Amino acid sequence: MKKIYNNADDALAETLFDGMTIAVGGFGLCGIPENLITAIRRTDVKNLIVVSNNAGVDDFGLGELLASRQISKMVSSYVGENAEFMRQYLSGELELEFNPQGTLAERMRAGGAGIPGFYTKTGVGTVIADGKEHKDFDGVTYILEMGIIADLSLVKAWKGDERGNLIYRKTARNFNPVVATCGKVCIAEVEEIVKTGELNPDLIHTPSIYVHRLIKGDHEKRIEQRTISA
Amino acid sequence: MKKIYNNADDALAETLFDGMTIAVGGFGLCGIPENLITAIRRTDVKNLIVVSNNAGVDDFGLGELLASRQISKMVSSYVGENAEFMRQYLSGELELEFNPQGTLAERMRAGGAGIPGFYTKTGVGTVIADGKEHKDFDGVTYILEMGIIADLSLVKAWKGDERGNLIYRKTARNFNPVVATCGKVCIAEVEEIVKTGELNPDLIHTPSIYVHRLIKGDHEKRIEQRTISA
Amino acid sequence: MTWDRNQMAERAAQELQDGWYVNLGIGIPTLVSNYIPEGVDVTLQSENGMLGMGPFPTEENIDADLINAGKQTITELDRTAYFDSSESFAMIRGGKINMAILGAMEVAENGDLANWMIPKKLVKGMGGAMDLVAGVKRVVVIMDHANKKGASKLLKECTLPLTGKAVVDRIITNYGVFDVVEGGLKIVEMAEGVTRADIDAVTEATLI
Amino acid sequence: MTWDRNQMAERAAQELQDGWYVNLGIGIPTLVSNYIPEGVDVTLQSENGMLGMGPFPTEENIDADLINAGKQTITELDRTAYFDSSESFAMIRGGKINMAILGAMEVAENGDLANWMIPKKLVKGMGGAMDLVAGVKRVVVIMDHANKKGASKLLKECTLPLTGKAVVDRIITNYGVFDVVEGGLKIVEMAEGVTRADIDAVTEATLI
Repeated sequence: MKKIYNNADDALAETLFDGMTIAVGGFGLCGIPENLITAIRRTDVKNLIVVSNNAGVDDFGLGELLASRQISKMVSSYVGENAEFMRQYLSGELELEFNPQGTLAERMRAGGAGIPGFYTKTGVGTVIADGKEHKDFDGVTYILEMGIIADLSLVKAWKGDERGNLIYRKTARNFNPVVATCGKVCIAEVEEIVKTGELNPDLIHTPSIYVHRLIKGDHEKRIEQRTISA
Repeated sequence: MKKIYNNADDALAETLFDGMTIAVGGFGLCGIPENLITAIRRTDVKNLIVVSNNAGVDDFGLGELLASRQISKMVSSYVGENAEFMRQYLSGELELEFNPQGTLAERMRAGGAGIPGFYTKTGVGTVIADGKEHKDFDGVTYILEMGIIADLSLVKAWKGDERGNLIYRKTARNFNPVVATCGKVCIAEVEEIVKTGELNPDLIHTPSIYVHRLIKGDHEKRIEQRTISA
Repeated sequence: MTWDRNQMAERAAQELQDGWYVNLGIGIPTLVSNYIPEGVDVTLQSENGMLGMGPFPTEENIDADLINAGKQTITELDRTAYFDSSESFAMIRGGKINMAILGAMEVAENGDLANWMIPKKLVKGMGGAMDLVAGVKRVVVIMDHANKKGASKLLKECTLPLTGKAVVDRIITNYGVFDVVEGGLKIVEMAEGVTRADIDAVTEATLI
Repeated sequence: MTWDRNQMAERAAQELQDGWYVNLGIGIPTLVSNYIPEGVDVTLQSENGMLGMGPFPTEENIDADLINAGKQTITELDRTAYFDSSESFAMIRGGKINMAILGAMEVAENGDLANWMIPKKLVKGMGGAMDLVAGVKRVVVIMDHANKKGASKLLKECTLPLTGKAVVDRIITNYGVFDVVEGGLKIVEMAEGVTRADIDAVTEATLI
């Protein structure tokens, strides 16, 4: 039961199909599975529904798959700082389902945790609530949001062991742990693969049960807003 | 804003009132806030509703508060191995709301996370589902379970820093992290208080925002089933 | 000759597949870990918050912070990861566990399972059993075919409060192996020396 | 004289209380951290998964794995804890954050807030703003009182798609400080040199 694959192309083999839903970790360009995204760019899979908080920038991260027109729908909370994303959306070429960031994270956690729906106050009284079931608890109105289960989930971690246990580093953790849980298949790319037993078992962020395939990637780790103290 | 208190009695000061709901961490006798439980035993607070997976054993852990008759209702998944607990329940002296273990954990997480209700398959077709809203998602029936918010939550961690960041050790983690989130006030007892900055920020289990008061406890850590390999 | 506890556990261990994540219940199911076939790598989940459960400890290695769901002291392995109860049941409810092997008081021919209480007599609580049977992909029950009075525990309908409705896939008893199929229980295998007549004599459920 | 960006941020910093956990939005709210009063200990939350946000790094300390919700490089502190996005919004939605300070395009006199899109023109997305205004105990908005054309951003009713309904507690503009109360906006404080007439001239919302 080897989980380790040689490279991103091998790891993606037989997981892709047109029209599938892919959940992708990362926040902006921080903690994104760059190698796996680029490998999808090299395939001819199309009409992808991509669940990801952002869509990278024009020429990096998921922006690559927007440029190649392989994505037909995004489920995201934020499109700022990505001109092509906004252009495709405003022109109607790309479908976009806005989700509040916390709702998006919780929907993925719920999908992974066998919870088909949950109630939240977030978005009540806004367009986000349109068409959704409303329900009062203790006199306060909440809306029903659905769990998300993806056909495939792609995450980036700092270190993984040979079994697939993962740890993340600093804010590169972000959506990755919930993304890992919501995919029927989860592929992780890591900066370093360590021997099983090297990660402290008290401090593993994503237990191996969630991770089906694992690669060591090369990470450019591009920075979106290089901000320096005065 | 000092969070550190001298002892369990001080930490509990002005948090207790009759009829209140207290969520308590631990699984069996593993990872229970022994010092805080014993300190409640020394007060005359009564008619407590206690949310905890188990109720300790007859003379240790929450069993102490059953013996002193300070608890009027338990919300638990398991009463086995506690003769007084079962006796009080079967005789009708104690109200008992059975929750499946995973539902109990998720209800506390939901309460802490601002989610008033969620759907689960667990318990459908059993007495647990009686009187609960049923709803179908994709042709499968689920029941609505409610988030739990406690007046007070009591947890046991391994180490805490002066700010209240906590880490747990091995399976003594169990319910403690979700218990910490669902209390309006959370008091933690730890084996060791370390200087802020000594815990690795990537590896903190319970961030300080959840912890209002903190004590260093003395822990007997009694073992319920001492099982040795042949 | 019917199977004894260890033979039932050994038979159940043949259900395991390489790479699987498995939850073993309290009692006979715990014994299954003694019989995991060579070449089959299985990771055991303990619902109190652990993946990669190891064997019982030696006296020197006992750790009060390290127990299984039956509250027995255990050990960890190289692969072990710890997590909290909500994460533990997230993976159970979310269908990430390949198989659960559980004990039972009663199983009905439609897969209904009862294993958590006898009204007015014995109340243990469902613990994690309701979550396991609702969430885990494949549910296997190990239990004695009949109770101490000789009455069948494989029933047309359960008489005790249910743990789950139509959740059991396979039952391993001291008499053999039975699958829950359309119309009743299918005899998959009989213990050495057990005859169909022996099974008929101790079974209330419809046998196919 | 109306307040400039830094004066608005300085005024907003006076809202902070010792021991609070606070989320600062992108833009002017980020500047608030420069003016935290002495003796007031505040822990900043960044909704991408961090409590205890430090200042911007020096060139040598830049770390691509360490950014804030505005995607700017930042640093950590002694007290810092990292967590995933679901945990981050669990604490936001669960009411654990004492205060959020956000920017806005429009605020209505009943506390409605719009700050995430202008239909057909500008779409940024709500990011975490809808979760913050729904979950955080106290919501303070910092924004210019009027837009570049001089039109009031404090309105009787918002014209843009809402971020949240009746969620704003206090508004700090270049003209002063305003509370959302029964019947309209209450003037709490006016910037030095600003008169009531000045405020009336740039405000559409009912002032009390």
